[in-house]
Amino acid sequence: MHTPLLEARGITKAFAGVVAVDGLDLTIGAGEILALVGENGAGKSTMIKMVSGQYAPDAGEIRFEGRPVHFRGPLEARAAGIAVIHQELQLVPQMTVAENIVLGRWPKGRSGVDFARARKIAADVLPTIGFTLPVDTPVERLSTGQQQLVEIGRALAFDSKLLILDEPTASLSNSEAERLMQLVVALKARGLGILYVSHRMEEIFRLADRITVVRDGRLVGTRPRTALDHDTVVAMMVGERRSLHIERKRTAGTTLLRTRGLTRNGVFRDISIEVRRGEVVGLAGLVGAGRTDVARCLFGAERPDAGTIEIEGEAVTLANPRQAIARGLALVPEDRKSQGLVLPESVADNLVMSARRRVSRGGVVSSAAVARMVSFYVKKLGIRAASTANPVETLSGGNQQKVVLARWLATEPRLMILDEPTRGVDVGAKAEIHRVIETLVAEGMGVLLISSELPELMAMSDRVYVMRAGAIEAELSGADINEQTIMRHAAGATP
Amino acid sequence: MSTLSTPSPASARGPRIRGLVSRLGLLLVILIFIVVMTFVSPVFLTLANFKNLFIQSTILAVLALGQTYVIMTRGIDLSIGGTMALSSALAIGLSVYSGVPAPLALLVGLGVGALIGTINGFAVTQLGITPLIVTLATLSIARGATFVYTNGANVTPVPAMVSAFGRGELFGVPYSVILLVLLAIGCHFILARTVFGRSVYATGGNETASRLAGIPTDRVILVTYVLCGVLAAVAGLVLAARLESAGPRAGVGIELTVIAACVIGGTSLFGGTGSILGTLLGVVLISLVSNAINLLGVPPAWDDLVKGFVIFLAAVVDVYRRKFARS
Amino acid sequence: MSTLSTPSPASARGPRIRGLVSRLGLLLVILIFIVVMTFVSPVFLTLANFKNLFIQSTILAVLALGQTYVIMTRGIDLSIGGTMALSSALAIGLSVYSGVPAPLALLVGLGVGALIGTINGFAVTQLGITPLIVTLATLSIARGATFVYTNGANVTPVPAMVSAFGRGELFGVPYSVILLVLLAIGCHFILARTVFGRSVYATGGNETASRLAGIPTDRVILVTYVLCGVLAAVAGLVLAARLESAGPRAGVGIELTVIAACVIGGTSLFGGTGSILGTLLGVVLISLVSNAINLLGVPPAWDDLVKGFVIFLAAVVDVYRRKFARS
Amino acid sequence: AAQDKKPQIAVLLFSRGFEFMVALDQGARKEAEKLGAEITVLDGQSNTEVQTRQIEDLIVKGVDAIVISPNNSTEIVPAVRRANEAKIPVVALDAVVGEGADVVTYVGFDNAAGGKVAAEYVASLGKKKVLELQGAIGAYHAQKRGGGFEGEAQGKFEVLPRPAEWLAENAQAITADVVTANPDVDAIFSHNDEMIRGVLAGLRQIGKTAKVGEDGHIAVVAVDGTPLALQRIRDGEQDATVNQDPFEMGALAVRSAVAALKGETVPAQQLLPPTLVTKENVDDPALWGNIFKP
Ligand SMILES: Nc1ncnc2c1ncn2[C@@H]1O[C@H](COP(=O)(O)OP(=O)(O)OP(=O)(O)O)[C@@H](O)[C@H]1O
Ligand SMILES: Nc1ncnc2c1ncn2[C@@H]1O[C@H](COP(=O)(O)OP(=O)(O)OP(=O)(O)O)[C@@H](O)[C@H]1O
Ligand SMILES: O[C@@H]1[C@H](O)[C@H](O)CO[C@H]1O
Ligand SMILES: [Mg+2]
Ligand SMILES: [Mg+2]
Repeated sequence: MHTPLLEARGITKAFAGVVAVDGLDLTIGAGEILALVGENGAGKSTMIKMVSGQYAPDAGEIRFEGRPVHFRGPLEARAAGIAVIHQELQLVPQMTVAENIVLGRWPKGRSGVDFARARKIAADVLPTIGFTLPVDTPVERLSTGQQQLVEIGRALAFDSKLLILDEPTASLSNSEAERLMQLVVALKARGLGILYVSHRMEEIFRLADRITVVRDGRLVGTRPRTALDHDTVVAMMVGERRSLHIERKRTAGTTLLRTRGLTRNGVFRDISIEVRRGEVVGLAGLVGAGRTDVARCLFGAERPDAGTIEIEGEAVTLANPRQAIARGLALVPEDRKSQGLVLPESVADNLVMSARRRVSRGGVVSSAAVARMVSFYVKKLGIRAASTANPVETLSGGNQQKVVLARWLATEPRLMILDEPTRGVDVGAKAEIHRVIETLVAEGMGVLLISSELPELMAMSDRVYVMRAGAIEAELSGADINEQTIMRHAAGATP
Repeated sequence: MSTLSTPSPASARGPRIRGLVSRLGLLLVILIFIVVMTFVSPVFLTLANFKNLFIQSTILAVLALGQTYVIMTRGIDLSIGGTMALSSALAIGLSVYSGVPAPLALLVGLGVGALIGTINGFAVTQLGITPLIVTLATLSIARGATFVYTNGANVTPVPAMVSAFGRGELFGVPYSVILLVLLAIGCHFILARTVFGRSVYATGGNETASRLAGIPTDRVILVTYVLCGVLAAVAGLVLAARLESAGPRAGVGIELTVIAACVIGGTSLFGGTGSILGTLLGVVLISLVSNAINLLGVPPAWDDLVKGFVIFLAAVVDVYRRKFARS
Repeated sequence: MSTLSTPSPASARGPRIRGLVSRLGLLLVILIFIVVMTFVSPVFLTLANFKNLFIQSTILAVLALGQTYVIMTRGIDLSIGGTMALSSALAIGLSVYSGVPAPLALLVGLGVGALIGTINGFAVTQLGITPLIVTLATLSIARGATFVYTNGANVTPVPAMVSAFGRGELFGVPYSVILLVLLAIGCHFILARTVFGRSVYATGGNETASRLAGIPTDRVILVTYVLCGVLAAVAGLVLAARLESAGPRAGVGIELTVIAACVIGGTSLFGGTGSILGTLLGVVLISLVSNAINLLGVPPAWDDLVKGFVIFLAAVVDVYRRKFARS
Repeated sequence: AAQDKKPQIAVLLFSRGFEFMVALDQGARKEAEKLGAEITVLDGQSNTEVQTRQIEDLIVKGVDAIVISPNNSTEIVPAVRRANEAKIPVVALDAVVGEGADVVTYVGFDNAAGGKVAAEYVASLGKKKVLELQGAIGAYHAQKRGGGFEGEAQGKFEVLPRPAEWLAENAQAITADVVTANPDVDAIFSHNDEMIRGVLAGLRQIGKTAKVGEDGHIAVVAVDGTPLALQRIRDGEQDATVNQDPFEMGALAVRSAVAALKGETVPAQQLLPPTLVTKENVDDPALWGNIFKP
């Protein structure tokens, strides 16, 4: 075998006492896809940040194209040919799509930056990954999924030898994810080495040539994909064989939520849906179909222009989320960093945020009551944090998501709206979250589930509404809840 | 995000810890300052001088308490100097010129503070105007209204209860200092322990997430401005009690010093981070420097230079102490 | 990153558009102001008065150009007033007292601006101290140094080339106005069209993303402070030329007005948004108000009130116009 | 036709918020009314750049005469020169206009003499160590008053000068700190009466509340003769003030401007004499502080 493209040996990195990566080995060859898998907090992103020059390893050696490298910053890594699509989107919100694509590498013309060429670079690369919006749109106006595509476009716009993707499909819907995977395969064929991190097993098994499993920052093993199966990988990740099977015990009860003709001009129209006690209702659709906007509207975060909302038979006007919460609603928003969490605040503070009344008397917070509530939910959801007094931003993505879930469970809601609830969550944690949802639904809670991960949506939902371009296209139940049918309605393609 | 320093990627530690640690840094600077001054000036470490220090910190401290709340929510209140002047001139004026009973007149003074705060908060949350612009405008309006009302003259004499407050002491502690201590304890308690206080932290840390979590962020922000306005009125009245007259130029240019005290004390202009204790330490440092200049008789031309260097040094020491603490 | 995917309803549109639209709003306010003044004052709409307006805007505008860059990167520079004073006092002083040839002395003045800017930028990027504190300290230090150097007195007479600059005109356009126009065009071009300018936008919009994209964010920030310092020195020299003497109090308290001009003009204190054109419009509005007060003879007691209301009104009109534009 | 039009006179005060300045304003207005002149008063916000703009704008507006109380005597010169070029007569009020520009007359108060009078009075009380609270560093009045005071103090008593920027708030902390550090300070001289509000607050703060004539009293002397100062002298809180007469000063300035417009000759300098006000003469009904209404 000739020299691998990237070779990392004994890489170690610790943060203030927490060893994030512990003596990890990794090799990637040109034209090879290596999948890096592990639980939330296993150290995958940290490893990537070292390979791409963002952090310097505490110990270990990195060789790129056979030569030892010590990147002093991301610029050097990129100059060497390493492109990263980070788990946290790294875009400048106020700038246009085109300018984000050429960020830091502005094409220069005779008088300063050549914006025409920047637009052309963007316009050349973006359609190849299915992004069709004008390149002059400021990225802050894009949905998360669209922003993700811009990131990918940026990595592709300039030649790279090693492409690192850290959970690239987490914010993408099925068809976008599909397109991305085809792209990754095509890039591999062009001879790029690819390091692929994902919690979605079906992607891993479809793409990877080899799979490296890490646990608690340590290498568990690297095997060819063909030598592994799903259960084995999960077992390697979590360190034990665990049943992911969840028993379903559901009986749909009275109607919790009903909307009639709900419309927000230019965003969605004529949404009439119903959610009953004890059932999970899925909301499917492509990126930009308007599911998030419907959810925000149901939760009082936005006002509808027309239509009615009924909660347990009573017509309501929700002026703000507080009023929705008072009526027993909860919303787990799609982007936990910007909409879910107060990052610098502690895990405990984030957890009790919406249930503060329950842990206070006369407006004064009781620390004992907070501690009780926090430890209850930390245990219930298996939240992994060194201390609940630590800022929530120090937790891994999956654990952050669990904190958001815990916050809403603490309000003891009747109806939960979950917008991409397991985005970026590892398989074990995802199963735990599903189990929690299942228990609550069994107890009579209703759930409106938005998920771009079709397997999840199909597995969890009793009924599914499919949205396309701001309108409900179909209501499916029973055997109709299958990938072909959903996609047919979502994409509007007549077969 | 943190105290005297901008967030650097390396300092990913939590603001709580960061806040505490940086406060210790400031405490260190203050202690060193005290030790040096003790050697340099024989009167520095005397009861009499410390009493002076306390009294002279009062107004700055009262103003900084309210400002801390506002800055915590990513806001800023430049109007405090104008509020001080207008509320005290009106309160004293109503009782002196218009025969309004003193307690009622004082309430009106506080009401003026609340009103200006409400206008600020309303304009920020409901009209969506940048805090800096809103409060710069109300600063100018309040100051202008004071000039129109007083026509540039001092309002005097203050009612007996006001001058009694200004001169009175309890076991040797001036009333104004007792008032400050009570206000500081109250403000600390509210910020640290109540639902409202935690909402201030959350709103400053991430307004969108807080609103989605059911926190009435607009109301929280509004209340911080009202609180700041009322405390500015209190500061104005304390000043009037001290000077036994209200003047149209009360609090001219004080806003930057107040904001500096908050920021030196660890409150971030980008919201979500800060504490009353930190702010008070910031106030103490600033007051100490002025006191030292007065005691040592630093030549007039040199005092700005000294002040600037001490602030700079405090910031640098803080940074190095934090680097040290991290490793 | 928090703004990336959560545009709050009020700010859902892009900053480019927002910037432009809000500039139009400001333009509207300015136009209304001009129309009203034309009816109210016979001399307002005369060449002579507009010449005055231009001359009077120069110093504020030069300062605001530099400040715009700094604020764009989420920074703030309070030290400009001190820089104005120190650089002009030293430049004039060196040539008057120490016989240094005038061009060299002026260069030294600009060098002082660059030096203070470098210190600010270094402390912010390398020591990690909050801009507000750094520049408050250097403001105090620079002002103090000026007092020490001048001992509180004015430095005069200015060298002939300086007073010539102050009095000179080209085709009826004063040199200082020509200088401003050149500087404004330069600053606009750099910000809008060069790699450095785009790096300023990017750094202010998302520093982490920019660093990851290979932009030397620390260097970008440093350069904005240096630029701001040099422009403050230019403003100081223009002032000295105008007053035909340098004084230790040059630019006292000007920082808030400058920042207000930038913010009124659409530069966000939270970085990433702003433009030179907007800043200039902000400067124009502020200068117009002073001009109107002088022409109309607004009584002293009322002028703050008027200024405050105009700022407030401008902000409110802007908000409503934006709401209107959105629907 | 120009003759039947009322002459337009602009009065540019460097600041307001001093009762002294308000009285100047009133004195000027009253005289203008009497002489049938139209008057505009503007506030210079303690900033020469602002005053320069005001002069420029007034030239465009076409006023007939300008009365200016300059924030800074040197810095205002180019602006006054522009008024000279526009043939608008300028009267300097309260502080001089430096060399390089022409004024019709300087109407003011002999500040150096005022400082000297204060020092003589302090010396006559037998005081040995005096805290001097100065106005803004570099301000004309502050320099003259300080110079007059310190000159006369030579060999008689020790002076501790401290800048307080004309602000009562500053005066309070400085008084308390300096007297605490120097318990032998036995007199305080302030460059204006406004700052005495702070001086007394500072003295109360450290318990030095002995009144005039009582044991341990610290003598308090200032300049201006504001209503508050006269009240304090009556109450025994302040020993004396060096009076100037803003009503007459403002009136004289306007009178001089009108005279100049008529082509009459006006003396180059018209100084009002300082008078010492103590308990003896504090009730003199002619004192401006006994007449002033805001
Ligand atoms: N800057 C930091 N400071 C302190 N701890 C950190 C920091 N970054 C990561 N960690 C910790 O290091 C560990 C590894 O985190 P990392 O983000 O690499 O996990 P991950 O495998 O990418 O997880 P996920 O799948 O949830 O993204 C976690 O325990 C995390 O809390
Ligand atoms: N073609 C488009 N042009 C402009 N904006 C678009 C477009 N498509 C989507 N958007 C933006 O996305 C919003 C609707 O997407 P929304 O986030 O509600 O959809 P979603 O189905 O939840 O998708 P996602 O899975 O990305 O969250 C619109 O309000 C709009 O701002
Ligand atoms: O002469 C006056 C008074 O003394 C006043 O108190 C301060 O300003 C000066 O112009
Ligand atoms: Mg990760
Ligand atoms: Mg969505």
